[in-house]
Parts: sequence; C-alpha cells; structure tokens
Amino acid sequence: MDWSFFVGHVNYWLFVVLMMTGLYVVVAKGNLVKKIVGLNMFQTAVFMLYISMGKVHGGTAPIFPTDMKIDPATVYTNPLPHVLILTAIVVGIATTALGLALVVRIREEYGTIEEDEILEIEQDMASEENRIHGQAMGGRA
Amino acid sequence: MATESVHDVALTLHDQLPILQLVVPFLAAPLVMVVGAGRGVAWLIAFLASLAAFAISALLLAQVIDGGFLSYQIGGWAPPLGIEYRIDAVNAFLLFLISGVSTLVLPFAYESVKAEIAERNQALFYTCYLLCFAGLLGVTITGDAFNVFVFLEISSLSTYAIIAAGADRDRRALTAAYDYLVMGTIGATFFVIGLGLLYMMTGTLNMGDLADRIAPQTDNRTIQAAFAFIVVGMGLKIAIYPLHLWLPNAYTYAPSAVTAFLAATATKVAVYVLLRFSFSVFSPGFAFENYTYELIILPFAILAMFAASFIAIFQTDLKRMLAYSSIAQIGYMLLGLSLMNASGLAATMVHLFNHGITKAVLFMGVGALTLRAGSSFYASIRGMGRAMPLTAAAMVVGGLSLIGVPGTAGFISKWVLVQAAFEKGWWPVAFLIVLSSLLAVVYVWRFVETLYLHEPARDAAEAPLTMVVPIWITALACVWFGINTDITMTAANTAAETLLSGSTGLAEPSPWTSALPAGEASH
Amino acid sequence: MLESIPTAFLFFAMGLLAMAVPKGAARSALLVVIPLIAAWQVWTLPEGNLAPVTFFGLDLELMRVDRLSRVFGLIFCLIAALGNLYAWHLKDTVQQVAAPLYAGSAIGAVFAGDLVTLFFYWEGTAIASVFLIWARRTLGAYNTGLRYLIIQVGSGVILMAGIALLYAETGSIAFDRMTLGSLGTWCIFFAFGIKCAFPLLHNWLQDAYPAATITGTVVLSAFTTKLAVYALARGFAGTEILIYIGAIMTLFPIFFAEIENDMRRVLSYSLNNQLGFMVVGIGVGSEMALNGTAAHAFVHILYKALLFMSVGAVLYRTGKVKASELGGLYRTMPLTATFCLVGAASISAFPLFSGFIAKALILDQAAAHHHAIVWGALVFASAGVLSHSGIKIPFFTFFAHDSGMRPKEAPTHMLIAMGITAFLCIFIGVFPGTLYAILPYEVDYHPYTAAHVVGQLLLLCFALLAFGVLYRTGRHPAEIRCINVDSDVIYRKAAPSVVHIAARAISAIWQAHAGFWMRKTDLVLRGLYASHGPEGRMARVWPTGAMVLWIAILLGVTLAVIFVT
Amino acid sequence: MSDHRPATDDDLPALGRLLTWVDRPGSGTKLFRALGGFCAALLVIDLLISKHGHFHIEDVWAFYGVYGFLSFVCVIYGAKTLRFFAKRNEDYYGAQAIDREDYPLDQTGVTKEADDA
Repeated sequence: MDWSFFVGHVNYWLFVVLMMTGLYVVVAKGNLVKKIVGLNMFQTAVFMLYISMGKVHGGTAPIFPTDMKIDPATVYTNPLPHVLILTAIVVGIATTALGLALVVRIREEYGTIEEDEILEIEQDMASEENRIHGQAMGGRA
Repeated sequence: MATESVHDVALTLHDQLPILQLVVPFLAAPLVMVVGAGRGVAWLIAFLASLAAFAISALLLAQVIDGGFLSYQIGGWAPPLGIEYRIDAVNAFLLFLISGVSTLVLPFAYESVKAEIAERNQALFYTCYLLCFAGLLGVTITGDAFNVFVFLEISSLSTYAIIAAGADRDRRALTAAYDYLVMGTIGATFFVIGLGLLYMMTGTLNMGDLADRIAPQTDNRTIQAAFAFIVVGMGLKIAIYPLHLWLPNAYTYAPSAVTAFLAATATKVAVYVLLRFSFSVFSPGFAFENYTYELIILPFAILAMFAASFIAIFQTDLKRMLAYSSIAQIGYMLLGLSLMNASGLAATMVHLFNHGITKAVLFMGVGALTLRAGSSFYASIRGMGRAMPLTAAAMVVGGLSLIGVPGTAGFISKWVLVQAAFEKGWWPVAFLIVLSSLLAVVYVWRFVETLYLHEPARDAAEAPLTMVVPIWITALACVWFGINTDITMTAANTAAETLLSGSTGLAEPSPWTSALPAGEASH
Repeated sequence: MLESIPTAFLFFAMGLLAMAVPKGAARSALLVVIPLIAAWQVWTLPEGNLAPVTFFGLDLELMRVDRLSRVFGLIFCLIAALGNLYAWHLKDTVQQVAAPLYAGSAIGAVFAGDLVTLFFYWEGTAIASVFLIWARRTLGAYNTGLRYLIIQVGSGVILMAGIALLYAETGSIAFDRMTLGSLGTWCIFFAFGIKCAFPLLHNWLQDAYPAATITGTVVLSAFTTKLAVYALARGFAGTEILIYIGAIMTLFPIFFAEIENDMRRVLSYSLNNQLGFMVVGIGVGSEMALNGTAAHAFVHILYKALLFMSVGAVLYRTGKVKASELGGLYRTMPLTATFCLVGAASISAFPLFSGFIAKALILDQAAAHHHAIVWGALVFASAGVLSHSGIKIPFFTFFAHDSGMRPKEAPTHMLIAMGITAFLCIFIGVFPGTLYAILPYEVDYHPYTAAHVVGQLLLLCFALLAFGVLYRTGRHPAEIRCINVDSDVIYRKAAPSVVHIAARAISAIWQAHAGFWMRKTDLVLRGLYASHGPEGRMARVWPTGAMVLWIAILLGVTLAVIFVT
Repeated sequence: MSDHRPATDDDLPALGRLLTWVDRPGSGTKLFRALGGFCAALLVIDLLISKHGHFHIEDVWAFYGVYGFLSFVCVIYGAKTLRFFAKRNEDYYGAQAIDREDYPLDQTGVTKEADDA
C-alpha cells in the first residue's frame, strides 16, 4: 500500500471516514436529534461515494453543445451516478424530515428527547404492564 | 442519445399490465389525500385501487406461472439504460400475495382505523398506506437494482409514518417508528452502498445485465464486499435474528391494520429482494455465497427459530407474541434459503406465501379483539372465544397453521422444508425444525387457552362483519392452500427453478450491452 | 351431477347433516334415504377413474370404479340403508353421525384407486367405528373400544409404513395387485390381515363386536372385515399362503363359537369363520374364485346383518344376550324368530338360501384347483357353521328351554329391516343369476344341479341328525355362564402382568431420578424466563444505538467470512 | 322386564301360538323322526343321481352324509375339549369388562315397556 494507492483512492478513504463517523454518532449519541444528524452524515458519505465514482479522469461536464456536433475525442464524465444520487438526496431529505417530525412528536409525548430517559419511561411502562397482566394470568406470564 | 423505441404499434391495455400494477395504487395515493374530507371515500378509493392491483397481479401470475417472464420497458427505453420491469414466477407470486393481503386487510381496516386513528388523520393514513403498498409492489416488480432502492425507501418512509399513527393508542409507537427509521435507513443505505460497489465494477444497474457482468469477476473483492453490504442491508429489513430488534415494537404499537399488512408483506418483500440478488444477480454457484449462508444465515436462522419462540411463549401481549413468532418464522424462510437447493428455495417461497396469509389472519384477529376488548393483553382477551366465536375460531385456524398442523397452509411449508433438509442430508436441521414447531404449539396453545378456557373478562359483541368476513376469507385460504397445493406449490417450484437457473440475462440484446465494457464507468 | 361427487362424500355430508337435523323421524329418514341415493349412484356410475386429485404432487384416485369395487360399494350402500332403517328408533347423535362416517370411509376405501387414499379411509373406518362401541357408554365398552382402536389404528400405521416402503421401492402408490416379497408388501399384507382377522390377529373382532350397541354391531359387522377382504382381493389375489390362512380361519372359530355364551360373540366367531371362506377364494385367485369371494362377501353381509339384527332385537326387548339366559322367545317374538331362521338357513347354505349359491363357488374352485385338504377343511367347516350359527343361535335363543320371558315382538322398523334383509337372502338364493350378473367376472356356474343340492342336503341333514342325537342324549355342551380365553388373553392378561412388573421396577428407578431431573428442569425454565421473559435480556427494548451496533458487527462478520474463505 | 305379561297361550301372536306345537310333549321326537326319514330319503336319492365331483370320494354313496355327521360330532367333542382348557369365570378380566356388566337398559326398549306397564 504505497502513497499513490492512498492518494488515488482518497475519495474512498473519505467515504469510509465519513460513514464511520456517521455510524458512530448514531450509536454513541443519546440525543435523538443528534442521531438524525449522524444518520445524515452517514447518507452523505454514500452520496460522495457515488458522485466521485462517476468522475472520469479528464472528463468534462456531460453537456452536449447546442448544435449537437459532438467531438468524438471529448471525454465526458459519467452522469448516471449523479442522477441516481439526486434521487438518493431526495430520499435523504425525506428521511430527515420524517425523523425530525417524529422527534417533535416524541418530545410532546415523553417530554424529553434523550434516549436513556425515554427508555427508562418505557421500561417502567413495560414493568407496570407485566405486573398487572402477569398477575392477571396467575403469575404464569 | 435516445435509445430506439422498441414498439411501433400502440400497446394494448394487456401489455401495459406491469406498469398499471404500480401506477394504480400510486395515483390513488394523492387522490385519497385530495378528496380526503370524507373518510368513507378515502377508504373506498384505497380499496378499489388495491382490488384493481390484485386483479392485475392475478393476470400477471397466470401468464408466468409455468415459467418464462414478461419484460416491460418504462417509457419505451430499452434496458440496460432504461428501467425494465421484469416479471417471472418469483415476483408475480409475491405481487399476488401483497395485493391479495392488501385487498383483504383494507375492508378490515375500515372499522379498525376508525377506532384507532384520529379522524383528521385518516385520509393521510390511507395515503401513506397506498404509498407503502405501491412501494412494496415496486420493489417486487422492478428489474432495475437502483429502482429497488427507490421503491424500498418509498415503502419504508410511508411505513414509518403509518406505524407512528399508532401513537393515538400508545405513545411507544413513536419511538418504535423512530427506531425503525434509524435502522431502516441504515439498512437501505447499506443496500445502496452495495449497489454503488456493483455499479463501480460493472457499469450497469439492470439486474439481468449485472448478472452477466458479475459472472466473470467473482474473485473481485469489491463484488464480494457488495454482496456483504446487500445481505446485511436486506437482512435488516427482513429482521434476521440479531437485526430484528426494531420489529417487536413496530408490530406491537402500529395500528392493527398496519401490523396485519406489514407482517404479511413487508418482510416477505425483503426476503424476495435477498433471493433475487443472491440468485439472479449473483449466481447461486458462488462459493462466497455458500459460506455466507452456511456460516452466518443458517446459525442465525436456527437461533431465531428457538430464541424468538421462547420469547413468544413468555409474552403477556398477544400482538407482541405474534411479532416474536414472526421473527421465528422468518428463521424458517432463511433456513430454506440457506439450504441452497431447489426444494429449500421452494420451501422459502411457499412459506413466504403461507406465513403471509397465516399472520394476516392472526393479526387481523388480534385487531378485532383489540377493537372489542380494548387491548390485546392476554388478561383482557380472556374468554373472548365465547363472546366473539367467529373471530376466535378463525384465530384458532390461524394458530393451527402457525404450528403446521396437517390440513393447513403452515403444514405444507414445513413439510416441504423438512423434506428439503432431508434431501440435503441435514438430518439435525430437520429435527430442529420439528422441535421448534413444538414451541409454536406452546405459544399457540396459550392464546387458545386464554380465548376459550377462561371465564370471559367482559361482555363484548362479535366483531363487525367488515372484519369477520376478511378474517374468515383469509382463514379459509389457510385451509384451502393447506389442502389444494396446486397454485402455491407450482408457483413456488417454478420460482425455485427460475432462481436456481441463475440470471436470464437481458431481455433483448441492446447496442449498449456491448458499447459499455465492464468497469469503464469507474474511472 | 352425482357422478362428480365421490360416493364417500355423500356419506360424510349425511353425517354432517345428521348433526343439523333434529333427532327423530326426519333424521332417521335422512339416514335411510341418502345411502339409497348413494347405492343408485354406484349402480349408475360408469367405470373408470372418476375423481383424480393431485395432492402434494401425488396423483390420487378417489373414485376408481370397476366391477370389483362396484359390487362391494353397492352392498356397502345397501347395508348402510338397512342398518339405519334398523336403527330408526335411535335418538343418539353420536351413533347417528359415527355410522355414516364409518360407512363413508369404508366405501371411500373401496373406491380408492391408490394406496394413500386407501390409508386415509382405512384410518377413517377405525376412528369412526370406535364410537359405535363407546356409544354403549359403559366402562367395559370404553375399555374394549380403546383396545379396538389401538389395534385398528395400528393396522393403519403398519399400512402407512408399508406404503412408504413400497413407494420408496417402486415409486408408485397405485393400488393394484402386489406380490409378497419386499418388506413393504409384507407390511401392507399384515395390515390387511389385522383388519381381516387372520388367525392370532383375530381377537379384536370377538372382543369388540359384542361390546358395541345393538344397532352399532349390525353396522360394524358389515364394513371393516369386508373392506379388508376387498383390499386383499384387490392387492393379493392368487397369493397361495392365503389359502391356508383362510382354511385355518374357517376351522378354529367353530369350536369357540360352540362353547361361547354371549350370542353376539358367537356371531362374531361365525363371522370370522365365514371370512375364512372368502380368504380361501382370494388365495385361489382364479376369476371364478374371486367371483366366489365377492359373492360370498355380498351375501354374507346380508345374512350376518340379519342374524345380528334378530339377536339385537332380542337384546332390545329383553336386555339379555347370553344363551344361558335366553330361550323360548318364539312365543312372543315369532317374526323375529322366523327371520333369524332365515338368516341361519342362509349362513348354513341350505339350498334356496343365499349362502348356498355363494359358498359353492369357493368350494368348487378350491376343489377344481386340487387343494384336497383345504377342500376337506371347508366342507368340515360348512358342517361346523351349521352347529353354531345354524342351530345354536336360533335354537337357544328362541326355542330350547323356556326362559319364562314374554317380551313384545320387535319394533316395527326392526321387523321391516329384518324382513327386507331376509327377503334379499331368499331372493338371491332362489335367483342366483341376479347376483352372478354383477360379479367382477363372467360367471359360468350352475349351483342347482341335482348332485350339488343332494350333496349339500345330505351334509346338513346328517349334521342336524347328529345334533338331534347328541342333544337328546345330553352330550351337547350345556349353555353355561362363562367366558373362554382366546388369543386376547395375551394382551388382556399376560401383557398387563408383565407391564405391571416392569412398571414397578421402572417407577422405583424413576423415583430416584425424578427429583433430580425435576430440579434441573425447573432451573432451565427459570433461566429461560429470566432471559426470554417479557423483562428478560432477550425481549427487552434495546436502545437504538445497540441495534445499530449489531448491524455493524454483522457486516464485519459477513465481510470477514467472505474474504477469509 | 317382560315377565309381567300373563303367559297364557291365548295372548300370544298367531304365529307364536302356532309354533307352541314344538313344545308339546312328543313333538321333539316327531321332529327327530321326520328328520331321520328325510335323511333316509336323501340317501335313496343319492343312489339314483349321477355325480361328477372334482374328487372321486365325492362320488361315493352317502359320502356327504357320513362326512356331515362325523364333522358335527367332531365339532361338538372338539368344543367340549376346548372348553375344558379355555373356560374361565365371567370376572376373569376384572370388573371393567363387558362380560360382567349388563347391557345398559336405558338403551333398550325394556325400560320403556316397564314405564308403560
């Protein structure tokens, strides 16, 4: 693994770093909004992977001249991954919006957006249910 | 650089069936929102769209049940550049299941949604439901790998929304939806990373074309990594055992109709995608696949069969119990898959279908009980077998099918699965399948006992007819497909053969196939 | 329309309908009319495989109609109607549902074209029929029923094993002629043999039939064993060992019947003896011999039912069925006595009665194929039949010493049922052509030759003479209260003793270990609950982060597995 | 039970009354003699008809008669011997066997009659 290999794949290294950072945020942060942010970083890493993949060395923007006289020597960058990622970006925005909307609703219902506090509330609810229904089932639940 | 338009003559409506399958529910979704005011209308539009989709899927299945496939080119753009819808026995069978279940769940949903979701949200609910439905159909029908991702996200996003709609009854629906959103997004993103890696190596996204181009470079690490990403990403959607953690809460706190629909379809679609990629895109002969299945999927499948069943036994909530039972049943499907032989695949396919209808009966039954008893805890549904004889009897049928009692659909799939294990010579696995069925006996007996052998906890009327009728149609389907295996086994066997024969390649050779050498697109 | 419904389904529908229709005349009428419709259907069905079904990739044939299955199907339908007419007075849903299901299973089995269908119906007869025994609703009947059920279901299990072995060997489940040789065919043969009451496998019959209800025994006597005869005729015609098995079957029950006190058990032994004739016919296996078997089964179902009906009528009127308690009933039950005499004459094969024209076919064939010893045994058995069924049944029930009982004549519907059956016995005896016409093969035989008639009369009349001499000199065995042990002593007495001793030994060992294992099991259950219970580690709600971590771990493992291998 | 009915012959059904002949003193002997006569007649007829049995012994005069007589005697003495070995009390198989219990009277017509009376 020499220097040129490292430089030649710099977009992948950045992709890996960004992806892992995103995942780490999702795993490590207890704040629900921060988790969404982590998720966003994670997705952005993928956008980067795709977009950098479409780049062809020495290629120009894939726009045809208006007279449609195309020089066969011209190298174009592959536009397809870019187009794909446009869709993925839309998906990402939708996910973020929905996620944040859920966070708002959770804040309304639980009064907090810290995961450990929410879990504690839910654990209490579950224990209470088990107590009630466990007894009702003759302790066999 | 337009590709040539393939068809000069106008297509008949019949030729347009593949796109109609998708377009009908898709267009119905905004329509529901526009007319939203009267919920009866919203429901009616959703139901009609679903019914139409069901009819279309039946027509499609009839065309491909004996083998062969239909290829539909969106906008007349030829694959691999254009998006192709490719229908063979495998996905036609699944389309049939999805639209069938939806058509049965919607009549049930009418009363259930009225009781469980605030009135102002109901039109939005049906919109999301239709989007989810259309998304699932889209994932199944398309022959384009990236298209799978797009539809997957459409169905997922709407799924998060309709799960969260259960918050009117229990606020934990919100956290369930949030968890599912985080997990689902990561899963889908893994999937799309896998696609990116594949695209990098092949320069194409059409499944048939992908298969042709992957075949010569199976030793490539990038291809192998792509496989790992796709398996894990889809595994999350399937709820493979350690990745199942989103499922119990999502199923438990979602509105009853949503649970019935999702349990019968969503995970099944994910299994389908895994099958499609494992067999049609990557070909079944790849050594790395075999190892993945034998060393990772198989142990977790068996673990799921037992651990999830044990959890199910100890539950206090019937709905949650059924959710865990679903995880166990997914274990059976993955087991069939990891056998990697024709009968194993047939078992997976037939179990997809049979478990789909079985769970539809049970979750609809739970929905009806919840409507009358207020919750699905064992304590509140005690003795309801006497108050709601029709619903309870149908649930017993579903329970028998879940166990795999002869004469029910569940028996057929387990029978085929055990046979497949024998065929492979995996006697211990066959033994484990039977053993885990005994656990199913325990948890099914628990709810049957609760329903029948206790003094009723409350007075309640039988569920409304709009619920009882779809429940019973599905219950009878459980029995029918347990006795008459013509449709299911033929379709499953054809599907297994189709999958095992690997990719069929592109529908029509196109100049683009040769014009784009593999790997060129990645600098 | 009727062609498309397998006949068995008509009976099953009848069973279900019987549950819906209120007790009384309507239900009783239903139970008589539908078998008649079924009989008409069987009569008019074309030959061929009428209801092919695919199940699990197996091609099943639910309705294989040919001449052999038709004659059995016909008599089964007919006797179902007569039996139900005899049971007109019943107001017992259990019996009125079990009887049609039982008859339907037997008919379904007769028309089964493949072994899998046969197996299902085979078990169906076992399970449905036991309710006719349990319907007596006494502890004794319950125990007997259990024994009966175990043996009958056991026969089905062995059949299943045989079918599986045969399928593994030949890849076919067709129910056609088989040759003994492989383990599979031996299993099937053995299963048939149990239902056919082969020697030493026979005792379930004498155990169970006297335990059933009055009307139940009539129905029972018709189906199970004759179904087995049909199955043997279909599968093992011409198997030589059957000739000797059959010969033994004709002989040994005679002696038991002679000293048995319970009249219905006498008839059960007699039934066993008659089966022997049919089995010999199957063993000979020629077309005429098979005709003889079919004819004998046909007439035997009628006269055996008639005898059970007349004894049943006595039981119905007096509550007693033991020879030592009966006698002299002809005074008040003369019609029943007459019908009983008709049945007795038929089974003894007096000329002009149905037994004469059917048994002759088998005897003739045994002789024609030079089985001299077997032939001698059959003639001996013919005289023996006279001793118990021909003389003992009518004589000690209706004549002999007066028991002092003056019961009423049997109820009208029983008389009608017996009358019709008796009429059929005589009609077939007088016009043998009517029966010969529906037999599986062309019949070229004339029973009424001078030599045959005189020979038969000599045999029977001298036997009667012998009875006269022995009875008048007090040498005929007295009718006393007792039972006689048969092979059932093995499983009713010896085996339980052995089991008892073994059980005590085992329980001693168990006591020592049970405590230990109970504690272990308890620990395991507690452990499972702790981890898998609602609040256990495995079932708790996990933080999102932990779930995501799982994804990462699984991805890592998958990648590692793929790259390493 | 049915014993409450007066046992005079006049109450019997016609056919039953007719049949009481067999119980008259001497009737048994008459019947036995008639049977003997019939057997003798059969033996005579057996001389006259031509027989073509499968076995030669069938064609011997009175073969079937002798065989029938001897068979019957064998059956009776065989049965008596068997009884010597096989006979047991009715409670041999314990109290829970049908041999010990009466047929449940409520399933017969007996109780109904008793009610009528």
